[in-house]
Amino acid sequence: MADLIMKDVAKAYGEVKVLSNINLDIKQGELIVFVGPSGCGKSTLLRMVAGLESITSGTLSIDGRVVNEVPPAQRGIAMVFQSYALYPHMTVRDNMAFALKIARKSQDEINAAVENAARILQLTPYLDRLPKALSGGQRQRVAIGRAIVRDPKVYLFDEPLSNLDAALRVATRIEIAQLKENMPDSTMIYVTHDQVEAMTLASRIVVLAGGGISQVGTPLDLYERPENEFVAQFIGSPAMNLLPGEIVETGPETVVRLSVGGLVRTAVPTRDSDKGLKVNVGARPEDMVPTEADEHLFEGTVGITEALGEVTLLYFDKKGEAAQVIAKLPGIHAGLRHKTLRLAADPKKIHLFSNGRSLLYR
Amino acid sequence: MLGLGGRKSPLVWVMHLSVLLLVVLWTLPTAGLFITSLRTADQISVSGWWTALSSAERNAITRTPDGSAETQVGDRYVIAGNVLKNGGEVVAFGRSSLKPTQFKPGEVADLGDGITLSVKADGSYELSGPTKLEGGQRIFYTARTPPAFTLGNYAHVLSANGMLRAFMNSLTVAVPATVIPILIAAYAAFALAWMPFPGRSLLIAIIVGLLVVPLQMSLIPILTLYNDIGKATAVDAHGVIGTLMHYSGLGQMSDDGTQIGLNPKSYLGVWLAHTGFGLPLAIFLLRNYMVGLPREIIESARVDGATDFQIFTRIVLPLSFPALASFAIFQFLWTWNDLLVATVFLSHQQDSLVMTGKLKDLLGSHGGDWEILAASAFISISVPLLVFFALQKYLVRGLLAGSVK
Amino acid sequence: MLQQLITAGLTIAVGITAAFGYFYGSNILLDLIFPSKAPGDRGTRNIRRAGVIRPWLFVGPAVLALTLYLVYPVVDSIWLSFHGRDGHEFVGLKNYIWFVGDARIRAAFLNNLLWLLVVPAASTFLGLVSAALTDRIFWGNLAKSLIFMPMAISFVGATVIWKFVYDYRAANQTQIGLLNAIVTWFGGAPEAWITVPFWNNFFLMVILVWIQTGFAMVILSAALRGIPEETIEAAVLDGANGLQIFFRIMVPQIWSTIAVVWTTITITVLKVFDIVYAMTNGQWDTDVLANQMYVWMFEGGGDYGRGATIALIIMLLVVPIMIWNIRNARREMEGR
Amino acid sequence: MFGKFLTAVAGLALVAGAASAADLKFKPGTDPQRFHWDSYDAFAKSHKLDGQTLTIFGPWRGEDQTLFESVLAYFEAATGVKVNYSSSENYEQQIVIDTQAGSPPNIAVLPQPGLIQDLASKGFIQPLPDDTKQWLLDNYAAGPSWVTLSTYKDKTGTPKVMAFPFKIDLKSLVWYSPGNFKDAGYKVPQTMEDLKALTEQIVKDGGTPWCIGLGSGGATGWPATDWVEDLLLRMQPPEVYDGWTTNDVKFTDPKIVDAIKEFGWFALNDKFVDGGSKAVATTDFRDSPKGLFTSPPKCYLHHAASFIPSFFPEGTKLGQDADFFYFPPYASKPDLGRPVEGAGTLVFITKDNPAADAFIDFLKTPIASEVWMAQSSFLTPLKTVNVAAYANDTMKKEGQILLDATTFRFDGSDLMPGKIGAGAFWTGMVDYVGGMSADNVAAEIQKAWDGLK
Repeated sequence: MADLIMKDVAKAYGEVKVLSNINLDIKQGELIVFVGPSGCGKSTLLRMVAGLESITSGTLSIDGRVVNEVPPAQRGIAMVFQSYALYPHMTVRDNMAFALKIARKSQDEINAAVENAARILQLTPYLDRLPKALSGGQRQRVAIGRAIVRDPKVYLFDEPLSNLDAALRVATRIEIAQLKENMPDSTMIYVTHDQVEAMTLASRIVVLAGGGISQVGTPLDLYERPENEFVAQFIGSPAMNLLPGEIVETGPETVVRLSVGGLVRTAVPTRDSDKGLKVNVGARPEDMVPTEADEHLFEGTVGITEALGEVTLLYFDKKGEAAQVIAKLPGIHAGLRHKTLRLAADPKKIHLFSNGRSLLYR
Repeated sequence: MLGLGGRKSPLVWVMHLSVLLLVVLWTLPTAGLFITSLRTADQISVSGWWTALSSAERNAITRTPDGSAETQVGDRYVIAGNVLKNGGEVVAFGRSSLKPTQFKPGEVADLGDGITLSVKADGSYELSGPTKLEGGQRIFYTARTPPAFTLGNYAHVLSANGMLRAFMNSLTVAVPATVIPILIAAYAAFALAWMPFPGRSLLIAIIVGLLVVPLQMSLIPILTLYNDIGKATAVDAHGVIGTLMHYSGLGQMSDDGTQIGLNPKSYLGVWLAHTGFGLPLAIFLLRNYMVGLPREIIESARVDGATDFQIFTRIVLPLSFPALASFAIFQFLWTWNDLLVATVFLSHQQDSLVMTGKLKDLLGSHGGDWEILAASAFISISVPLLVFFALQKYLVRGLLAGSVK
Repeated sequence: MLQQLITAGLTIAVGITAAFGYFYGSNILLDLIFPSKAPGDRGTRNIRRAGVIRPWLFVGPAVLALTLYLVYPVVDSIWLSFHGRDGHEFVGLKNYIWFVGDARIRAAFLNNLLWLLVVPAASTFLGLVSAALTDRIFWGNLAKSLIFMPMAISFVGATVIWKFVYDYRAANQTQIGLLNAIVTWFGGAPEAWITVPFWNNFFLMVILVWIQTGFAMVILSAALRGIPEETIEAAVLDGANGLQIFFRIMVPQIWSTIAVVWTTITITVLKVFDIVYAMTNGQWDTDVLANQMYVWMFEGGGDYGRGATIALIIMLLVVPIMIWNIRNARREMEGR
Repeated sequence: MFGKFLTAVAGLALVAGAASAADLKFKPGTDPQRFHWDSYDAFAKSHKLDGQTLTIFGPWRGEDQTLFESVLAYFEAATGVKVNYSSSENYEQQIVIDTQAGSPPNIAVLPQPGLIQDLASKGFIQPLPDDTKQWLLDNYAAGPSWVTLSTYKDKTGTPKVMAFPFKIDLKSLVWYSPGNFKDAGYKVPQTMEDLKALTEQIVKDGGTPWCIGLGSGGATGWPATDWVEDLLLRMQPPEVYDGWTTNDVKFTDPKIVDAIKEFGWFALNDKFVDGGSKAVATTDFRDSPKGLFTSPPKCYLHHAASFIPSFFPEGTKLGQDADFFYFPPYASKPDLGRPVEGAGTLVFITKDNPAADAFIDFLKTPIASEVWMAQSSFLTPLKTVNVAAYANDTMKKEGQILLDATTFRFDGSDLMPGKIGAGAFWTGMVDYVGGMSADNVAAEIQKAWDGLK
């Protein structure tokens, strides 16, 4: 029902184009996460959905109705702001009731909705406090409660967790996930720059970069089959290693000679004409395994190691112009520092990019 | 805050001392006025107000009554009395303006023809002579008087005829002339800060420019306009509208009593004039404040379905309370202390005189009575001060409530 | 008296209700004309139309009042400035030529520049200092009230107060002016302060600074409280001392408020003539343009042409501040 | 119901108002040796204007207002007219605004002929009836002087009698304390030469002869213009004075500069003035006469107009504690006679109605003057009044000077255009006592005057 469709949506401030060619089809019940580096326009896009920014061109429709000119309140959306944007002069109860009062709902209806939301968010004891008497997490819950109370078709979250500390962030993240679980029919759009949030919450992720959509897909899609170097590096932590090289063998499996010296085989199929093509070989740190074999992806001296308990991160000394290579080994590996290590990876987990785009998607 | 990190006592002392210095500098002139208002005109003109607390030595002249007041004591005719009316002590006296301190108290001065004058330290004097006295003799004396204060100046000002009326008139002028411009300015400031519309920045520019229009420039054009309106609205004085206008005080009867038009000199006119003159600054200050409100709060309200009108009344207005309160104080002070606008746009009849006008009146046609000026200045600032102290509490509270960001 | 009470109460109530009523009523009316709840596109269109009109409902009364009470007189003055003293005879640029050539006006102009430099700077600075200091001591509110007090005193009252400060008596007499009393107490010779050339300007300016500091303090104090504590704490950790924190961390953060205060006081300076009028009437070379305007406009039957010319020049003087403020406003708008 | 209530309230207010109007200071018919009640009765009989209203705007406030209102009470009682008198601190400015904006009072009263001329030439003043000129010639001492003062050019430039002089102040007076004179053995000087000699004598005796204060807020400087005018009248024929007020004789004319310098002889000598010449410009004119009455006296002489006793210390008895003498003429110029400088208020009609005409008629009756004379601070050149009505001997003496005057001249600075008489002239005098040379001062004032043409 509550489908949200963006068609050729673009945004420009005068001459400056901020967003262009945004085409997106959001189904009811999805939790879509917009991610991207700061300045990529993800918040702007969200605000365009909310109706707080005008749409320069293209159409935005919710439930099959073009809403480009519809004021925010009538789009059936609710929004949770990064700074919570609680009304400082109203109690928690009044904050949550505000929208309903504006809509002239009956007092009983308002009370029921507010109390219901408060119960879901465990805010009942705080209903008569002013926002300044609440902690950051509580404020955030009030902001969410304010959205729930309105029972919107679409929830919009604008980096809702970025003002919270790490522990609270995780806890609130799970709360949001549960909230979604309890409201399977509601559509949510969630903006964040934190890819962990994106991966854990999203039913689909929209990666925005350079004023356009870089890739849309389920979290695992993006993880396993990034369309381009940007998505490949943006999703996953630490970012995917990219090593320049040249295709030396084509076919259903491709062999690439790396400029740093290694030779690597991947499951990516290539055409004959690709021989000699300059490519970037992508391998996620967690896919790298130490090897004694000749055929290796990379050989280098371990600079710094970070032992995180369940895994150990190895940062190899840089070689020439190439980017630093990082490997993530399961378990604890003490004493690898200053050792020279040879690494290989499962050919199925190796990506090939040419001119920034994955060869898989040609 | 500045003293964070231990070792703060010297800095704190410097801070307290400098505030004290500022406060003293800022209150000293007013304190002087206050003390002056408690002194008599003569005291004011001979000694500084800071000497009011010490006993003063001062030269004075008095005159004995004429011969009809004399009594006969033995073979001498005597006129007696006391030069001091309010206590004190005589330290010297004289009989001539050339030597006003010639004699010590108790000494006897020879005035010739057997007439003698003596003044005692307690001020009692005795003029005596062998024949009937003419009296009217001047006595020069130097008296040391203890500090004395009087409420006479205040009594004089407050008891002036029509002062209560003037007070009411001032309130009638000042309250709406404060509320109306704030209301109008708040709406305009909100639109200029948060509602996009074509020509907005031009309008802001014009308003900043209008800040500087001297109101003296507006007096004649506006009053002319008012008079024209009064003539244009003239209706039959005994009709329904005419009667209404008459009793509401809005109307002004024509000379022959048959027509009545809107009175060019009515409270409405003054309010609107004050509104017009106060608006640029009100809009300027309020817009500046409102622009600083967190944008997400307003957007949030918009998403919550509030119309612009609701956003304004339910969100922006309560959050702008500190700015509204401060401007209210300023505007009230201006309208309360204003004389020019009130005299031009209200008739100068006694019954519509405002406080400032009344106080000016008290000074007499030649002015210069400092004791009256001082007392009346204090009476006239009492109301604004009261307003300030009353609103200050809200001002601070409002500031704290508004600082959630 | 009873009638007066009733009329006063009624007029106050009517005046205020009418003002409220307009805004409430007009908005309801607008919503009735363009109902947003109308089905489909019409509702959307109505909302857009109402959105175009609504800002003008909000600024409407203000625009109307400003036009009537300020713009119209300004236009009138522009017209008058090309006419003779009774406002009828066209004289072309004669008044402007007179303005440029007149020695008294030139002196007033130069004095005005001095006022414009000194008074806003001094008031804002003292206001800032007192705001910063009083925010930090336990008797700060009391101190604030006392510093604010001159603001509540009318200009007439203020001049009386300062006459008791500047009063001059000959050397062999008791001084009743505070300043001369202090000077003579230290063994100096009394001085007729308001007649001392050049410096007397400053003695007059002190009065306005004395009045305006409270205004600056109240507004700046509100701004200072809005500064996030963290920035100050960060500066403390960075090893900044009190003064450095104040001038390098706090002042830059409230710069826009300082600009507002500065602008407001500058404009007050341009308009205020009461102080000069009452203290010296421009004698002993203390004239300012606002006083000259008043004198030419009203004294001796008035010369509307020249009075209007001076008023317009005073307005022109504010153009730079206006441009500055517009640029500030534009920057704010871009920043969002 | 509510309407009735309002009417009742209004009625109450009216009753309260009427009660005060009925208070007549002197009951008609009493004290016939001092008052011409017959003129009051005759006026009342011929002017019946019940229910009409008259608005008057004038310069009198405070005590003077009370006095004027006591006179108005007789007019109200005689005619039945309801008079609304009002004034304002800045009445000169107020009348300009009101006439210009089209809401003038019926009657206005102003002390500045220059300003009246200005209003007349803008067409804001109604001419008085044609017989007024003859009436002034017949009834006012030095009549022609008063006719000149009452005549103004209208919009078309035609001279017409437009203002009625009522309530005159005498300038040309020197105030002193008879007791102090007696103590020091000084005699009242009969000639200007004697006055100057007395000035020097006082200095020789160790005293200070003069108290001079020019301070008057925005009007600082005006007392000096009175000095210069008085001296000019005694140094030059009246024609020079008349020419000077119209600028036919320039300010830079040596005759004028000499008069300024003569004032300088008194004011610029540190020994002649209390506080030294520096104090002259800053001392308030209202404070300056107080020096006569201090112990020991700060000064012996004070040049001021007849209204100055209002500023004497409380309890000062005129005639006993304070007295005046006529500012004497030069023995060397006997042909100039005994010129008198004065000032006063002029009444004119700014919005005609029968009550306004009646009011002008009322001012012509002796009783209108006598009621005020019998209280205080009112002088008149009207020959028909009973001088016995004057409240005290000092006033009677002043009135006599007015009646005896061979030449009467109105305050020159009030006759000049406002920008000069109430502007450049004041400033010039302040500059002069501040040390600028008389020639430069005269040149500055003349330049300002040229700038007006």
